[in-house]
Amino acid sequence: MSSVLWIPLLTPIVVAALSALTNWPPLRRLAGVIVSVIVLLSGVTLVIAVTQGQVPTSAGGTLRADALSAYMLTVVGAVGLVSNWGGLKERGADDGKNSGQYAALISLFLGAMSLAVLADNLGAMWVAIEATTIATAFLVGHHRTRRSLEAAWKYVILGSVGIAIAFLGIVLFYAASIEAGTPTLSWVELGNNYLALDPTFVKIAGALAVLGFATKAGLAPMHSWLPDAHSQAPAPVSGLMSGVLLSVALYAILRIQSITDAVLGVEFMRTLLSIGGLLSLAIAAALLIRQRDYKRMLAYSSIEHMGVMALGAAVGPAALPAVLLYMLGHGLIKASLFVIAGRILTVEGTSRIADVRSLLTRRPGLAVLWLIGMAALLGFPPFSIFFSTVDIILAGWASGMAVVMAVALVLMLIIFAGLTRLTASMLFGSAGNDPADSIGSDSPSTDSSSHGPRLPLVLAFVVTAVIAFISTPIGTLLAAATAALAGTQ
Amino acid sequence: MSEILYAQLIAVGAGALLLTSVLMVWRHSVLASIRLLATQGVALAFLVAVMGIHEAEAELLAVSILVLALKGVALPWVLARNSATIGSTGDSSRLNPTAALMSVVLLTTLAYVVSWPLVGTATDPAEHAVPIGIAMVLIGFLLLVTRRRARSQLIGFLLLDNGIAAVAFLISGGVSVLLELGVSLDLLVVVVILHVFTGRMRSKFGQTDVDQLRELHD
Amino acid sequence: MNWSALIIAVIQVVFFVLLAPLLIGVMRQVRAKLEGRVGAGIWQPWRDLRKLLVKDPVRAEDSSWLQRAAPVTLLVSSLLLCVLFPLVGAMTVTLIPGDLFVVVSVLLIGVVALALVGLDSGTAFGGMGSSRHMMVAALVEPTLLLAVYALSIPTNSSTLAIIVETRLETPAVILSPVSMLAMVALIIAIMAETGRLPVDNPSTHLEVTMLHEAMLLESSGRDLAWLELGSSLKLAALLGLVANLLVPWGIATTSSALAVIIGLVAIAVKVLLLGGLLAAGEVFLAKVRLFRVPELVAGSFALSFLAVTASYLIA
Amino acid sequence: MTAVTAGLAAQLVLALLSSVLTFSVPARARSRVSGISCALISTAGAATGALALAGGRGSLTIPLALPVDPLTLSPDRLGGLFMLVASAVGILVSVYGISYAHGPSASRTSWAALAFFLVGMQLVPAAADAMSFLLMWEVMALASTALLLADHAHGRQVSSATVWYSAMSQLSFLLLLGGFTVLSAAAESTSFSAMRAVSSQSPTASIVFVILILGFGSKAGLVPLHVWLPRAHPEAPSHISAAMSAAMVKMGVYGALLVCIRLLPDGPAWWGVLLLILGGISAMYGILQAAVASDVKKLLAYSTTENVGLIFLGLGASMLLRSYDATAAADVAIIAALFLVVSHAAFKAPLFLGAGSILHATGERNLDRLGGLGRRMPWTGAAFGIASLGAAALPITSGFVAEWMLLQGLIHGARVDGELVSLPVSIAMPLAVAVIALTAGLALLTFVKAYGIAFLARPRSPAAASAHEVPALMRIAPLIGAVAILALGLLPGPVAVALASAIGPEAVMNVRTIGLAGVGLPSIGALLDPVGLLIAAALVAIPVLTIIVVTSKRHPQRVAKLVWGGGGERNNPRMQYTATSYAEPLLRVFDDVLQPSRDVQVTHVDESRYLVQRIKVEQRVSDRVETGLYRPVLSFADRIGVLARRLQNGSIHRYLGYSFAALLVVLVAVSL
Repeated sequence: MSSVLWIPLLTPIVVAALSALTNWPPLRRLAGVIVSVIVLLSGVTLVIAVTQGQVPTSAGGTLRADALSAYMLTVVGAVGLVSNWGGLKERGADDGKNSGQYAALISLFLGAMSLAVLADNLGAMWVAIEATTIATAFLVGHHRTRRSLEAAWKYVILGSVGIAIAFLGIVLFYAASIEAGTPTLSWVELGNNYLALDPTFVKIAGALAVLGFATKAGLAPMHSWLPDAHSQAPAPVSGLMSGVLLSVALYAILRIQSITDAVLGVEFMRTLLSIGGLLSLAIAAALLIRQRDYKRMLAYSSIEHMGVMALGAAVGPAALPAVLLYMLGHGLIKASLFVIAGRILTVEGTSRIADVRSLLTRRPGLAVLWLIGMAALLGFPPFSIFFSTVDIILAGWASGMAVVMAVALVLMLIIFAGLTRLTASMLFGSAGNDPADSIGSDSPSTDSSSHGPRLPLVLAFVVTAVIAFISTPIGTLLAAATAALAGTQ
Repeated sequence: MSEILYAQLIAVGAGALLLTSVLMVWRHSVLASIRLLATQGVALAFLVAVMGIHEAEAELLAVSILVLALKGVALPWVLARNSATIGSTGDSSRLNPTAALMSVVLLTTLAYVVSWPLVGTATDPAEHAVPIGIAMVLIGFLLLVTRRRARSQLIGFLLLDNGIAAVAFLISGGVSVLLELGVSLDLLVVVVILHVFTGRMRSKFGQTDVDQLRELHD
Repeated sequence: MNWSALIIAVIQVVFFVLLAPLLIGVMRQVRAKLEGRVGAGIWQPWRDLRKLLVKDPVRAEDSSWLQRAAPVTLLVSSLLLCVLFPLVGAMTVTLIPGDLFVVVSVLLIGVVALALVGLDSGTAFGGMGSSRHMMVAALVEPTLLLAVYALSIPTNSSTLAIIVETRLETPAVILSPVSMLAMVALIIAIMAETGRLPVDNPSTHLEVTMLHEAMLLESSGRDLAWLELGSSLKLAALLGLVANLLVPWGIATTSSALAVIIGLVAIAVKVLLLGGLLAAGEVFLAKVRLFRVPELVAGSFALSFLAVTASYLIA
Repeated sequence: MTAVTAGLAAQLVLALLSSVLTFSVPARARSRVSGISCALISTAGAATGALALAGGRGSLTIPLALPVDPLTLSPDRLGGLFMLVASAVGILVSVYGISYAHGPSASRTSWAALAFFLVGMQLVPAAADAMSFLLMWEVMALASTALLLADHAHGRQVSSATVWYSAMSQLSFLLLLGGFTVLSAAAESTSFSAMRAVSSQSPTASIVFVILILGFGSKAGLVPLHVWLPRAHPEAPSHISAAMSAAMVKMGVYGALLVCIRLLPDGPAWWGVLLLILGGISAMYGILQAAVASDVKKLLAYSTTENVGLIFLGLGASMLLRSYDATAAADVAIIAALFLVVSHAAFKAPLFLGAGSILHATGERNLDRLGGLGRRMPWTGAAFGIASLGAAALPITSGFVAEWMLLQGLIHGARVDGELVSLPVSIAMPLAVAVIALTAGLALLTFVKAYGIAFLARPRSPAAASAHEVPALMRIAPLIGAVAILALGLLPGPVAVALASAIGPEAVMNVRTIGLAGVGLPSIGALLDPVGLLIAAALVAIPVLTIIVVTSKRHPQRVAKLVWGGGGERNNPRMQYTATSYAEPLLRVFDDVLQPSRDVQVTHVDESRYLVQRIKVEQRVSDRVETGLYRPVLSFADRIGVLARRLQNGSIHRYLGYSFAALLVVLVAVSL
């Protein structure tokens, strides 16, 4: 079973190599999909293994798949599948010389994320997450326009600086473990109480590490790279980054938290994460009120959702199942929305909200999908984000974070209003009464094609809609994952 | 070697690190900064070597050679390569030199304050040098925030990274070699990527003033 | 089922149908005399009714069935008032006691019917009258209900017959400041409801100032007859109620023939006297401007509100 | 597996089935199929509700993937009542929709949304724990939003109406979430039964109460949270407006009842006072706005605010009285409030459906351009007329009974067997009575206006002149409603008893059936038998009618083009009084409250400025709560939004600065 651990790590490398070297178009087109499918499958196998009570490990314990890792791997695979499959037609346009590069990088990207969630070693996890930065750097700059270049530059600088800080934190963790007598970077070891770590070390280490990973998780005030990168990257890449990369970084934070909680108690990390979460919500709220670009709108909504998840993490074990479910729900929905946004961009030729009017009458095929996605994103049932949010709020209040949650509710209202207003101005109204399309405004041509595969999006929506009602095995899996984080596994 | 000498050497190396960092803030010429960076790399390698000899660890010596190769030679070379061709050597800071140096002082003191609880009670002279590493991190960050040219931002980033490496070595005798390798590789790749972007930027924008990157905003 | 109450009710209805036009006649005559005119004599309203009943009603082609239905409704509502009020006798038909809230709403049915007639005529004047009429009715209602409330407090019941009986038994209640306030408020409200001065001038010929009359402009023949009769019945019944609340003596509490006859005489005298007084008073009043009416209503509302609270605090 | 459980399950299954059907059948058959299946959903709901109201028990639990209590649906009697009300409205709406829905409102999405809207509304009162309550609440909100924006392509206002509506319903949702969160934190469980353990006297309870009442108030359309009603109701397709106004708004009322008599019973007196004030203000403000509105659907929307206000007033009075142990009056008041709920559902549905028929026949919502529809659309006219009587609370309709009970409760509240219960009550009760009276009076005017202007007199526009009666189903649905109004109004006894049973066993003591089906309030010695009243009216009417019959033999009615017509020519229909002019005096009287904005433009002839060529008068009545309360907030938020852009001005140095600052702050913080 432990051999399964290697599949999601090696396949990407192989696929990447093949698509970089051999010039075989089908492979280049489908590379992302293939890798995602394999990651997903291995994730599912690991989940099955975990639910049977075993914890596959390999490479001397450096690779380890407990419930949480298995779940995260599945999330990576699922979101990867949605964004790559959904994005197939979107980048049919620029199948040029650098399509091989694209395929290779996206495979490596997925591989790096798989490593990040499978490694039981802060160092390896750090390397993997840094590797995602490297892999996505060129993907963000894929279009080679001024804007994409600018976005890529900001992304790389901010990202690697942040991640460097995280590394400083990890070094301090290592130092602490040396002080305690057993040099190790395995979070399982570090998280165990019998290792008497020096609290002062752990305090600074944890703070720095969280600060660093918060950069990748897009938590304010380290979020600045996010809107630019997400709005400039090709749709599938934006989907992947917004959908899972943020969650993977949050996963890293959760691992760190499990250590600090064991040493310092919950209060320290709770304060840190609450501040980060609320700041993110506030930033998102402030910048969504008068947002002008729908891809940036999605980016800020990602910041908001990461903020809510951070609050959930701050609450602790009581809210962790909700947070994990949130990761999946948000990942799938956000990936689909970015894919749809990409399609709108290709057919409308602009990402300015003001220039996209009455989509629902002109392009029902796209607009309806967009509406469903937004409904899910705004937290309407039956989509799982609704349940996650409600549970986080409930648990948070119960664990004495009343003020934080109250503030969060207010900010959520503002964000909701802002998003609704923007969506309405994009979708509604008759095609006739806007100056944008003067010609043929009397008989607007309605095309109900969705400009790309509809199935992955529908699947994503369906999964998000039903998952919350599946108490077994999902419920048990989430519980097991939480337990794994609490160090009881 | 004797404890005193060891302490002396550590102090020298650490001092060199801090000095180079401060000079980097002072000087505005890109090429000068690159040279300083190379010096710093050498100093770092020297520090590691000293520790290796003191603890008689072959591993650390190997690492020191690696550091020398990477931070002392490879990266500066990559940076320095076509700097001559550009000829753009000067860089205007957003902060006037005096203010910059004052903030350097403040940051260094902060570094000491922060690392006191960690190493204040330690006996190992190496650990006493940890604050310098943290100071380097902060100074590197300062460079990043204030410098306008793409390349000098890169230098700031490298300074920051040297700081982290310094802390790593001083406090824990270096993280495991494998990891060190991975980290260095990552670093190299990042620098290369940024370098490529700098090239593209020049082709697109004509110059590499980061202030020009203002198209994406709300 | 107490038959005596039913009989009394029937008597009341019949008697007031006879009395109402007479009351109008008397009031007009009093007024004429005081203004130094000869007057048409007190039977004139009766003659008018007879004349109207034998005329062909004419309706405009684009008016609706309401032209015929509404007058009947108004009349029926007024007749119901005569059934529910304790006028001649203070017994209650078991299932439909003269509950004051019911009475008020029955009154309002008439109001609405009239307003609809006004609208249905499809003329500017009709609509104008209707609109003003409804506004006054709307503004008066609080006063009306609060006055009712005030009256209901001493007996802890809103059934008219009981209220009147209590006043009959304990006259102190009548003279109590509370009841005085309530009565004044009630009278003002009734003046407004029945379109008397100073709210409306029943004898005006200037359409622009009309409330009540403006709504009748388009009606003719028996429809007009019903409307006139209904309105006068309403006035008579309300005056009768006020009279019995102020001086309940003479009202029949048993169903013996003698008591009933006394009751008839008493109520006739009271109503006619009150009507005379009212007419006399109207000579000295001028119609206030429509937008001064709210002040009047507000005043009466204040009185009735004070009446209620006072009755709690004094009691 | 009791019948109730089966009913609950049936509704969910039917909803899914009907949406599947909607997406599978061809467009021709869609409206028929979907309409019928929606009607079936509501029928199942009605049956379940009736069972639950009769005391039937049963629960449906759905486990979740998260570690929270499983979703539990288990309606009690009160829930059953509201389920019944919502479902009854749902049936009418679905039937009406079969013929009414057209174009966008007959799209697959709309019909599927209707199915979920109905099931959401019907299951909100069934929820037995916070999570499932919120779930159903949001299903309801989402579906109704989807329905509201059905006609976005043509209605100019639809987009903004949608935004307002969804924002306000989200506000309501978040308030509820907050309130239930606090409560469940105190009770350490999300199930309602556990929440009852929380003491109503604790400060927590008061916080929860205020939050929840605001949340439910904004769904119920209480002032100042009513702003979405006058926007959403006019823009939604009429049958949806009917469902929203007659059923969905009631869910807000249900929530308030849930809080006041189930979760936190016997709260402090000021809760009652708060509800009393909220209700009173809403009632008066709502009816004033309704009285001066000339868009018929806007008028109806504001009248909804008025009625909800009255309901809350009754509820508040009941709580106040209960807190002073005037239990008999308290029970009467709350039963009256429930009667208002039922009666409002009964008359508001046909009113909105009637408005829909008018819209269908003339394409007009503006009363000023209607008229004379009574003869062109007799059935619709009859239904609308009866419903208007109900709304104006005139006898023999349900509205009258409700207000009568409420008044009886109030006037007998201040004193219990001769003893004055308390000073506040003795001041509150008269005020409440006055408010109700004024409201009733204005309602009278409003609905005389609505019916009279639309259905009587002469057509004020060609559209109205060429109106035609609507298809059968659209005639039937409102008529059923009208029949219901009369039935409730004539046979209030059994209804009142049923309502009392929904409140609780002790409430049943205070109401009983009298005579044929009249309602009696033994504890305060008052009774009302509408049938008796009707008989009496019939008796006194007989002689009149005979006279008519006799005389009309010899003097038949003559029809003339011109009767008198204010003298002279039969004047132009446009010289008739319009809705605007009808309300004008009122507008002047309440000038200070409504503050209409008038502007008069006089253009003189060139020769002399004493001769006027044209006068243009424009008058607008805007919702002052909106302009005074919401506009400033919105513009402030807008300014923030503009300022916030500077945070992301694109300068990488600034972005690095953020990170640097964060790093420094954290370092300082941990080293302190």
